[in-house]
Amino acid sequence: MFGILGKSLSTGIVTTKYPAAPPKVSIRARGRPEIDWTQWKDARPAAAACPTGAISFQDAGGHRTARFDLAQCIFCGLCADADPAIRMTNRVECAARDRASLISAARYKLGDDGAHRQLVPGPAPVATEPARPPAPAVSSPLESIGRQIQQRSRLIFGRSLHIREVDAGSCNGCEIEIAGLNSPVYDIERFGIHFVASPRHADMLLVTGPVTRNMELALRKTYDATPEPRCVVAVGACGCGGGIFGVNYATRGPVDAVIPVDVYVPGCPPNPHALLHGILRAIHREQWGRI
Amino acid sequence: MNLDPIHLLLQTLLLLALAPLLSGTIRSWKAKLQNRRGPRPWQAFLDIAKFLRKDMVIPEHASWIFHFAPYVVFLSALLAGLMVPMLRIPAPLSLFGGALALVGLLALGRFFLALGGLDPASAFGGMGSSREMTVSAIAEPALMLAIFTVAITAGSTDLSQMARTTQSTAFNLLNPAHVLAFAAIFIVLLAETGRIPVDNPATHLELTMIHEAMLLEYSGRYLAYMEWGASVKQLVLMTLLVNVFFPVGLAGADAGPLALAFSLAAYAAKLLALCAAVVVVETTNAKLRLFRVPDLLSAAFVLAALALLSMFLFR
Amino acid sequence: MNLDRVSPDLRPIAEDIARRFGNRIDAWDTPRPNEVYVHASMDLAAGFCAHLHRRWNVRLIAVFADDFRNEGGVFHLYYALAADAAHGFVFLRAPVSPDTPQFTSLANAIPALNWQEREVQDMFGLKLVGHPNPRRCALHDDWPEVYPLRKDFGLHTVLPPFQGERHKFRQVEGEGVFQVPVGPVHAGIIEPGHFLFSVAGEPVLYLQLRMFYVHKGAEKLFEHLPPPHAVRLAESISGDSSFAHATAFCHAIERAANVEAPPRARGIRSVCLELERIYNHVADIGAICTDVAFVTAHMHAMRLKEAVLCACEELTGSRLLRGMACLGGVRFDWDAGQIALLRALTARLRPEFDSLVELIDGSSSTRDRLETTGILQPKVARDLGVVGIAGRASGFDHDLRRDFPHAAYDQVKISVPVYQAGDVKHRLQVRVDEVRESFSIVEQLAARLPAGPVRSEIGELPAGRVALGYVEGWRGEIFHWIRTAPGNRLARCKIKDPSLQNWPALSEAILGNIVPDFPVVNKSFNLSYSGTDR
Amino acid sequence: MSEFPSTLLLLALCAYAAGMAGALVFRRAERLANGIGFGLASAGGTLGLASFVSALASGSCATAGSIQLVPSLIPFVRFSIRADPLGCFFGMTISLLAVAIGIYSIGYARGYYGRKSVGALAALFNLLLLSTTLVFLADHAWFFLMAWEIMALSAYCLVSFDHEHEESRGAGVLFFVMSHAGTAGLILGFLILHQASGTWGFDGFASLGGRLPASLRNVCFLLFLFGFGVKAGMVPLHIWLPAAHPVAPSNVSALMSGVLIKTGIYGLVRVSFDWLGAPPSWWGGAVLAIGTISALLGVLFALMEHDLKRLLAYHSIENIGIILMGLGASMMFLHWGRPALAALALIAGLYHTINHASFKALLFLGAGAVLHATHTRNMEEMGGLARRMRWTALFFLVGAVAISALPPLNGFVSEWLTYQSLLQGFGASSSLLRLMLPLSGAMLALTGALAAACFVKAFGITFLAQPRSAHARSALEAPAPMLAGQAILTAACVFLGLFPMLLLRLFDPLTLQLTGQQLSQQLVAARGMAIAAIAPQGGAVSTLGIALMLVCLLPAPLAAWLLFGRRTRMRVGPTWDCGLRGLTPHMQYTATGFSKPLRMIFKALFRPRREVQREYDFSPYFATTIRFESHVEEPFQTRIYRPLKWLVLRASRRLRALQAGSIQAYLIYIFVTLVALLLVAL
Repeated sequence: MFGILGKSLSTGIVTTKYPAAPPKVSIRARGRPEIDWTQWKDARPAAAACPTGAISFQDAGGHRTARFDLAQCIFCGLCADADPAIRMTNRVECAARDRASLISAARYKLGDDGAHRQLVPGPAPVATEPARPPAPAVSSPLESIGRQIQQRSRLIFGRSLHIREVDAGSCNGCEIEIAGLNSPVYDIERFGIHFVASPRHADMLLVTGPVTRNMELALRKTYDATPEPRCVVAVGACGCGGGIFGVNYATRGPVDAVIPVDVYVPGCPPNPHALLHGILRAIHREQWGRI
Repeated sequence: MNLDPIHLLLQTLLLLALAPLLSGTIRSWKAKLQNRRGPRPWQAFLDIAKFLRKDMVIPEHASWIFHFAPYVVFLSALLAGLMVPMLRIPAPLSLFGGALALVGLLALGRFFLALGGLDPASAFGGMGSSREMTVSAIAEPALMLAIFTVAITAGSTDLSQMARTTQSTAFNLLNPAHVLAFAAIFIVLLAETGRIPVDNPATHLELTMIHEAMLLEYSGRYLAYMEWGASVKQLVLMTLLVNVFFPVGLAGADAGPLALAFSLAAYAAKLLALCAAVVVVETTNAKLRLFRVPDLLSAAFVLAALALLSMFLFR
Repeated sequence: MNLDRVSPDLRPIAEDIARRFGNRIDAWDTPRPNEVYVHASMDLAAGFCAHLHRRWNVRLIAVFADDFRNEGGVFHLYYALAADAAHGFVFLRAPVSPDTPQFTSLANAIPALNWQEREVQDMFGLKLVGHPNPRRCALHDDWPEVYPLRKDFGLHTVLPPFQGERHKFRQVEGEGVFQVPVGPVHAGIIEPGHFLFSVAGEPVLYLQLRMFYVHKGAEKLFEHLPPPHAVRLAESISGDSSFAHATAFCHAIERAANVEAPPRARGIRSVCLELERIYNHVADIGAICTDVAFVTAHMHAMRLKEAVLCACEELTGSRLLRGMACLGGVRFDWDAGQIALLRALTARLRPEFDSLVELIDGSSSTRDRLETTGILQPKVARDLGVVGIAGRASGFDHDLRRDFPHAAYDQVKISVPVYQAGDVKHRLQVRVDEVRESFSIVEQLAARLPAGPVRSEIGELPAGRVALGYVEGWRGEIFHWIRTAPGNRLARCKIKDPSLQNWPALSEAILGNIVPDFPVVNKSFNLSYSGTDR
Repeated sequence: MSEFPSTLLLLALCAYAAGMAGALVFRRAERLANGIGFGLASAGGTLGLASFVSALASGSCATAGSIQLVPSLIPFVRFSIRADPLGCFFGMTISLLAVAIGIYSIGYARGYYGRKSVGALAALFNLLLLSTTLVFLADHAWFFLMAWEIMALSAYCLVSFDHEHEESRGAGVLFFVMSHAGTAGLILGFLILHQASGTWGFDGFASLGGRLPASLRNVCFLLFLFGFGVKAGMVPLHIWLPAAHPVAPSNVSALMSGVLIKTGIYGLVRVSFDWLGAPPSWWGGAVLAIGTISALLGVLFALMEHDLKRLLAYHSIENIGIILMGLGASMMFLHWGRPALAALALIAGLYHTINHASFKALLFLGAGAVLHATHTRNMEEMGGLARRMRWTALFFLVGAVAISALPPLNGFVSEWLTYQSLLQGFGASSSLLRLMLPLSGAMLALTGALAAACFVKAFGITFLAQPRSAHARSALEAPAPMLAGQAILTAACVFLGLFPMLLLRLFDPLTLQLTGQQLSQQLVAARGMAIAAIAPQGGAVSTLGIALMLVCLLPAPLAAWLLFGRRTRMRVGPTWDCGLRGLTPHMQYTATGFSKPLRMIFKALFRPRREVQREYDFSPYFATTIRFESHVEEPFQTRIYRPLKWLVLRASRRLRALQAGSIQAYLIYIFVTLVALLLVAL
């Protein structure tokens, strides 16, 4: 007994200071890629190197719309190997409230050889992807995603949040990092956030994975079983954008193809700091210095 | 029956306020021993407030029992708490029943908690109910026997009277009967409040749960009542332990504000010491196998029986 | 037939096969010295496997199919056998005609094949004959009649909403018996799978598993990706074994291309594999402690795991070692600073780990929970072909690192912990021993990592090659078998995670234990759902 | 006895008799027989209740004289009754049940229309009521024994009423055999008493104990303990009870469990307090020990049951045990010269008697309603009835809370009194025997907790969750008379629980008669709001206060809700199934499963045998069927009665040789007997 207490006491508190302090991420860590849009000469090699289609382009009428979708990026860095205009940073806090803000794009005039000639200024049309059918309304007649609910959840979840994690088809990578949030280093409990066993107790669903056909019903039922107000955080490249699996005969792709998503946390898998950032962003707490 | 409405109201508020704080403190201290910062002690309040604000999803197979149970669980724990002297002797509802009514009320709460677990037709709820009733069935004789030891010394089952008797004879604090009975109730406390080594309050595994398994279907307000009720129950048992066995500083019926303040300080100190004991036990032990729990509780029973025997021998 | 290419260790077996089954064998193929393919008809399989097992203690590691209709007009059925003592693999390839798409089950004799055969049936539409339980397995009962791994089935086919029947679980007869359904959405932070306990109270009478909830069509997807991208897919087969799966895949490609990774790359691969082993084992040790509510040990284990993950990030840019593996070697070389960090890591972790183990050993209440819980009898483990940690805790003495040295394992000394007790305690003990062993391997390799390049060039893959890549992941043996197609693509990639055949052992180990002990038993196996379901 | 109550009493007896006659006369007209028979039973109960309550309340019963019912034509026998306080108390109990069960039966008997003779049922029912009432009132040994036998016979007929079931016939025979073994003990006991007093009248037996030699007194006590113990169903003489009570029609089960077994308690009190007087301490110790064991074993066996009515029957054993604990403690206190404590313990025991009568009858009526709706007694085929039978569920729940001794209902009150007497008794003597008191108190706590577990199971599996069978799915609420009967008993449980102070006054003449003490003044505290332990500062309890406070505290949760969550809403969703396609009725706890942990904990007692058989064709890993069986052992059944039965059968086979059938042989037997008697007389 004393041995155990002694070890605990001698180890001391090991919890990080995040978010008051910046995340401790290795300088070598591969976080979000950054594209130097002005210097980008040709999107084709990077698009070919990208295993998930996060980097893509569309040529039309002498113009090329090059597009980078952070949601689908698995941070492998193959594009950076292929194209000097792309650089891997170690920035991991990439969570976003809406899907569109994860997509960046630019329009170029095309040269004869298929390389870019020059950047066309102004915002590029982002919605190049065919619009996904809106997520079907799930059973609850009370559900109306509006400002009221947003405010209600802000009021409610600020200081206490219960999370139900749902693996809807992930490879277990995201689960490892999510489980890491309970470790003494990240200690999510200090924010008043708990992982709970039952969706009835939950306020937030933390959903990973490309939603498989076999998990589609289970995911819907979990969402359904969660009392309002509730929010959904899609985790990982697969959860945000389908990842390397995309949509195929066995998967439905991203989480928002099945249930409405409030916050997207890209990464493959997202760093625990990124997860914390995403969860705190979902409850409007990411700016709070002190916790 | 002389009811002091102010005293009654104050103790009600104190129970409601202190109970989540106590759970939160234990959780926070446990976190510290796990090398993490952990939640703040008042987190349990925030959780309850959050649940009160949330909508509810009621399972389709549930009957009216499901709606009825949270109130019974909450109110019975609260009422039991009003029979225990917290700051002042006598307790506000001393005459409504003593130790026996307290045990009875906690059992009433448990009865409905278990029914609430069975009602939604989920195997987990039944699992929790079955285990809870089993554990409590073998915990109750030990608890009763230990209480009897004190009750016989005091010649009363009235908790206030028991505290008064213990207070009047300082010697009793070191009485072997007293010490043994205290140990027995401490073990029962661990079992009844779902602590390691009997249950794991922090578990996320539906198959190993006892208390939480019965609550799996509850949401929103009902869940808040259930959790609040559970923490009040824990506070009641801990108060029983510290104030009946160590009524140091407990104020008398005609105590002034100063004496009450002192009483509050002493009470808080004693509670925190007991919390520390619980935290140490929870930190240094693993959960027992389900069928080893009776061994632990029968140890409590034997301790209580020894307490009784020592009374017989030393008197 | 020419057995010259066969490695000397494997040759006696090959000669014995030739002697015994010679007249019934259509052809031989020996693409690599330790990989022999025997082409014969279906009806040879049972006798072939039985004989090799009896005579040479050769075990069946996988059975899988391959749609060869475009090339040869038939389906191929492969029986992969490993001869641990001879350090070689023997494959039996049998054609299945599309006109009579059926094959004979060996599951009665070799229960380990149960799910694998059914998977072949589901994915290829080859009907099982003589299987004791030939129901749907890989594709759930509510799926329409589709055979996704046939070439004429498009990867992106959009199936209509599932209207099929619900799976009918076997009912245990008897009064008062009921079922406790758990999953696919579990209470903990774990992957989805369904467990159905038949109980009459606490003791488990019967446990039925239902996997493939996270079937993501990975094997089909492999056929559509260029190999460099496929490496990234291989990393996502099972997230906790990213590097092992990716390396197994790279290994297969390298063998198909007859290219070997440079020595430095092989050393780095081994180090990474060991790092993966360490962080997973440490996490499992902690998780086993959580499941018995010994939270202190769990927290220390989580802290150690975090330290390893941070080191992984420093070494490879990814906490889970993603993006490190690549065809022909590894993607990033390590400078002196990183190697120093590696050494510092083991130096720091060793005493910490020892004190963690001491903590657990010193806690009598924890030991009491772990000992005699969830016993997997060695005989059952043998029958079910249990491999990896669970196999070693139940008396199966094998380890690909020792028996089939890959990466740089031929450079280091490895001892394999083997126990007979087969309970949770000993599965924990295997992990403890292996972590210590891994520290030593990392130290050995870090001390003498050969200089040189970390990557060999692999050009376009020749078509029509078959190759088996193998890696001992932390969970057990991982196999990737590939057949190449023209245009630098794969015609088939079969992935065999050790979990696939270990899952049924869980059902046997839990019998007679009580329900609340299931989580700790399950965690002591810690099998991959994603790796099983793919 | 003043005129008013005794007139009512006679009217009540007449009503029972008329009910019996009417039911027989109109037995062809089912509806009429039903209405007349059970209506008059209920009317008789009402009259009786009024009579007994007024006699007890006014105290007139203490001086009640003997009433000759019919002139006797046989010497030795006098058909006289005397409504003394003890008799009045038990008479009150049976009258209360007669009212409720009579009304209930009007609805219940409809189920027998066209299948069975309702007239016979009603007639037997009235006969049972009449004879049992007379057992409590009889003033003469032979009249008592006659009433006793008629009671047993009518009960036998009712137990075997569904005689087409093998189970009912077997149970009837077992009941009959055990009952007569008990009667034999009683006859022997009466013979001893007669020998000592020279009379058969009960007035001659009063306070006889002092005049008997100690050994004879002990023998007499043991004989009566055996005789009445069989009827009361105390362990180990209980085995007929769980067999007989469940198979009888439910209204009869309610009556049998409610009062029939109480005739044993009545007899025991009558014998040991009224007649044998000033008992040695071991009598009390023995009764206390038997009571404790009965209580514990009764509830443990109840826990293993999934037959709803058998479960309730086992609980009768438990409650008889609790009553005996009070009686035993009371006898000990009498020996130690503490009459006030003795009175307290006696009140505790008798209060539990009437409490048990009310809640057990209520539960049996509830079980009857469930049986009526689902056509099964097996709990594993029930479930979900709370939504289909709302009122029955509510009544059953009240009964379940009451029997689990939870505040504020009546079971709690009597157990509180029992605890108080046990605790205060610790200081009453210095003998080592006093250690028994708190220990049996602890066992009482265990019993209570196990009873709560058992009724969580009984109520939870029967009424909650999903229906487990088609019958349960299509169950309908019971007809109005059945609900009315249950409602009356529910009201009784609530009344007895919340207003014990009113009832305690009725005990005064009784305790005065048996212990010479009157306690109601001391027991009622706080201006009649609470009941107090008789010791100064000994503690008090107010069930009424608890009930009121539970209501008064309700604003606390409601305020919390209003403060935070006024705008919250509620919706109904599927039970959380972990993402499956819904839960089936097979995926919920069963009665067997619920009590499994306790079965494993008490495995030394139950010796559970469990088998899991896997059948397979080729490989054990592919089972074709899996079968599970488990059995628990009733140790008394297997260890005592089965060998006993075997011995008896063997002995009777031997003795059959004597039955030669020839007159000469019988003449020789008579001769030998005469010679032997002469020798003894000389």
